Amino acid sequence: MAALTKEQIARRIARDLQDGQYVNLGFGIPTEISNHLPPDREIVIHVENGALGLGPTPAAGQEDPELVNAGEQFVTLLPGASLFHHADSFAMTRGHHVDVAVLGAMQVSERGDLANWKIRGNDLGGIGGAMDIALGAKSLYVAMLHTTPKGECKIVRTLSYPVTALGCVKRIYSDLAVIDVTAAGLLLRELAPGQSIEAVQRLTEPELRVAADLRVIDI
Amino acid sequence: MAALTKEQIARRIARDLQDGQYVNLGFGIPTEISNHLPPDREIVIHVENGALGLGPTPAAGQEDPELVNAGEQFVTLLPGASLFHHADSFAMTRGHHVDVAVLGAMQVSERGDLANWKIRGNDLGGIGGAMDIALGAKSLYVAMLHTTPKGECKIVRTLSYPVTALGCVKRIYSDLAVIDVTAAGLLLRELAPGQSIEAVQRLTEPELRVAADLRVIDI
Amino acid sequence: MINKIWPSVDAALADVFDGATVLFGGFGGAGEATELMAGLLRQGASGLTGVSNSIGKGDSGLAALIRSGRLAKMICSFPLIKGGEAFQEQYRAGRIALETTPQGTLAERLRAGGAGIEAFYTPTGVGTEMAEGKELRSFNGVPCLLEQAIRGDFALVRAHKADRWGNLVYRKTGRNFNPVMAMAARVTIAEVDDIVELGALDPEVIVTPGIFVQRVVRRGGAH
Amino acid sequence: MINKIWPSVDAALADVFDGATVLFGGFGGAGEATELMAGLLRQGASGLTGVSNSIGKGDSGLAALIRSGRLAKMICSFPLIKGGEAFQEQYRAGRIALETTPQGTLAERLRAGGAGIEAFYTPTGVGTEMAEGKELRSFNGVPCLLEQAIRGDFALVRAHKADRWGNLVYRKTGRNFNPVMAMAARVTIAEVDDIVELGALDPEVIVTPGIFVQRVVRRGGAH
Repeated sequence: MAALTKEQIARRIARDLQDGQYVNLGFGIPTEISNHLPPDREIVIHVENGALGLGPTPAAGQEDPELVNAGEQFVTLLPGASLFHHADSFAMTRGHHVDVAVLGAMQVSERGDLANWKIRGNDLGGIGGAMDIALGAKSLYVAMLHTTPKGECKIVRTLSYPVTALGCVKRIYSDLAVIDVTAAGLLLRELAPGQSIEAVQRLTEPELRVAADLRVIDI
Repeated sequence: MAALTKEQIARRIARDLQDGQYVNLGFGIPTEISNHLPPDREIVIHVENGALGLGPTPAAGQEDPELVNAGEQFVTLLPGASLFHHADSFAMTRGHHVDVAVLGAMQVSERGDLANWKIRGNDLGGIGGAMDIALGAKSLYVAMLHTTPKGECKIVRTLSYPVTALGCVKRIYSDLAVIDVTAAGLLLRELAPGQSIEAVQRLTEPELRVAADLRVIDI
Repeated sequence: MINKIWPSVDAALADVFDGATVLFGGFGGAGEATELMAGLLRQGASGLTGVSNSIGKGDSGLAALIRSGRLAKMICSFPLIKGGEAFQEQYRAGRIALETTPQGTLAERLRAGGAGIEAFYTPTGVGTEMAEGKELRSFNGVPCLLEQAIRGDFALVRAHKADRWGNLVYRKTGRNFNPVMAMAARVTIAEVDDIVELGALDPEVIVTPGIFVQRVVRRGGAH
Repeated sequence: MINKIWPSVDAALADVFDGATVLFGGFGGAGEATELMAGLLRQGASGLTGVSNSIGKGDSGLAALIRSGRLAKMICSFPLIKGGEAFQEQYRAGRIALETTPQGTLAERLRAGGAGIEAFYTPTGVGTEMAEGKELRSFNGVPCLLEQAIRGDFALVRAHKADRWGNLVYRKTGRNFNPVMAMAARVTIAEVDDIVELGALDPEVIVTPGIFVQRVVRRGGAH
């Protein structure tokens, strides 16, 4: 009944990225995706701090302090990469040029509302580029553990955490399932190996519809 | 009683441009200014179609069809020049980064309103960048003949031609005089050789005040 | 593998549809996608809205498209230029609509369209004909007009070099409106002097990143 | 002759006044004007409004300025970061005001300030805390917030190379906010790795034209 590891979530998402897509990856599990991109596809990674075409993590000793991603990790550039300033970079996200963004989440609602920037009741929170990216990506995917460490539902009817953006999430990839956000509500498309519809529904506040072709996630 | 030639107007204006200023030159007499810049000063010429640091007109045979000014004339670049796109170029003008713009005029009012883009009653007119430049330059100078070919006043109480921008003109250089637009009205500062205060006033609709240090233009 | 290089102008333009909004780069003869404009004339789409700094000169390029009655509307800053008779004839005959917009506002409206900014307040045009029908509002004592974003279905841009990811660099004042038009269109088609290997363009000097470019054709190639 | 090269950090910062708005470039340690920030600490101006992506880390740079009580207000997108205790202490003690703004909106507000655009409508932040007190208005069915331009009295930017006209090029993701901050400030001071001869920078690759830069200091030079 093991849930997916974070790495397995990242691998699962990577498989859905298509040749030629421009993709922005948020902190946490999303960052991990870049290590699992299908080798037969060219996927162009965008970082909001000003680059397109990120390559693999640099070898030890090859790090350049002036070449980092949005999580301040050292990165490299692929042939074909380009560099630009912040206003141009956010023109790419806000202007709907980025095909897919994958972000972490504290909560996702059944309408696809996203909360991922601030703890409830906290006076401070780092919004960064999340609002711009969530709203601007043509498709927004969420990568997250299905529940909080305390077992609380993160997929909810209505957000109780501060909103990042409304109606923006298209698909949720968790350690238990792959769920689409549709106009008719949440649609369970895939289950982690050993998981049941009932088990996932118990950990999901809104009611799940089940896809006719429900599958087990191939890991 | 000879008025200044257009070239003499251009020379007179060139003398007022200071070392280190960023200057945009409109069509007509203003364009001519670039041929009379004081050799001991570095004046950086901006063209709204995307360059800073224009040099002299290219020698015959050295023209580059992809290096033109806003009047579609061939130009050259000086060491230190830079190239940029239209949105950045107009950020320079609208954002008050250009120190001086010199434009031609059909009419200037005593409040410094400018008309220079469209004939009265005409259905079509080419506005181009004139509105952005007139409003954005830190100092806007007008270079023009004092009257129309028919002898009508071009310096008027109130514009009868379509407005380019309101309250923007700081100084008028004509073939007869140099006149400042001040909060207290028009101030006659210099006369062309052989011109009298009375002669210039007759060809100027609003009342002129006369500077205490009224001088003859040194040509 | 990403390959945005298209084999011919005609293939790259095949899906331009009647009624499309088309952005035309170029200023004063520099940076004009002349082969794409000639291709659009062959292609035949009509009822187009054109966005360009001017309305074209003589009897080629944009002027030829206008003379052929293919444009229903122009948005531009110079509707009246020497050599612009093609437009003037159509306009005076009531066959083409016109929206004149100051040049800096035109560039900014295109950039806004590309950047997902829906509208903005600019001081340019206050107190002029350009203010007619537009909201006037002051910020920090500066009276401004509300101007809205422009987006295109297609942009026909001219650049100097491209790679197969669609990264572009320009030449001199040929840059002009091309980068903001590339941002503002759903399908940007770039006509370039040279196509270089991926990686041959220094990431630091790319002016238009490939994310803004969907198709590239080489000048002097097949129709 | 134009010569924007200043002999020392301290000379270049001498006129920063109490209550000034200062724009600080940099993102994630890349492209930060560390020597200028250290100079500003020596210089002593207080009551500053700082504009930056984050609030600085540890005990140098912006964090040191904040810890020393020199900033009255921060406008930023990341007020809560690991290592950001200096800001958090001042904030919780009520000694510094905070305006949190989404990162893309921050960049756009700075660009608007530099471009003479007084305000703009963006979809970012609709339905969130960021919308509080802001005008909500729809364009073409897209709900947007009205956001206003940010301008600085000074910008402290970091670049790779400069010439005596103030033209700048950057290195990799060290570019980040620096070009838009250079546009948005009345006095932009650039801290650079190298100063090159006029003409050594290709006009095609200059990212920040010198018109946006008033002073240049070389890293590793005199205080």
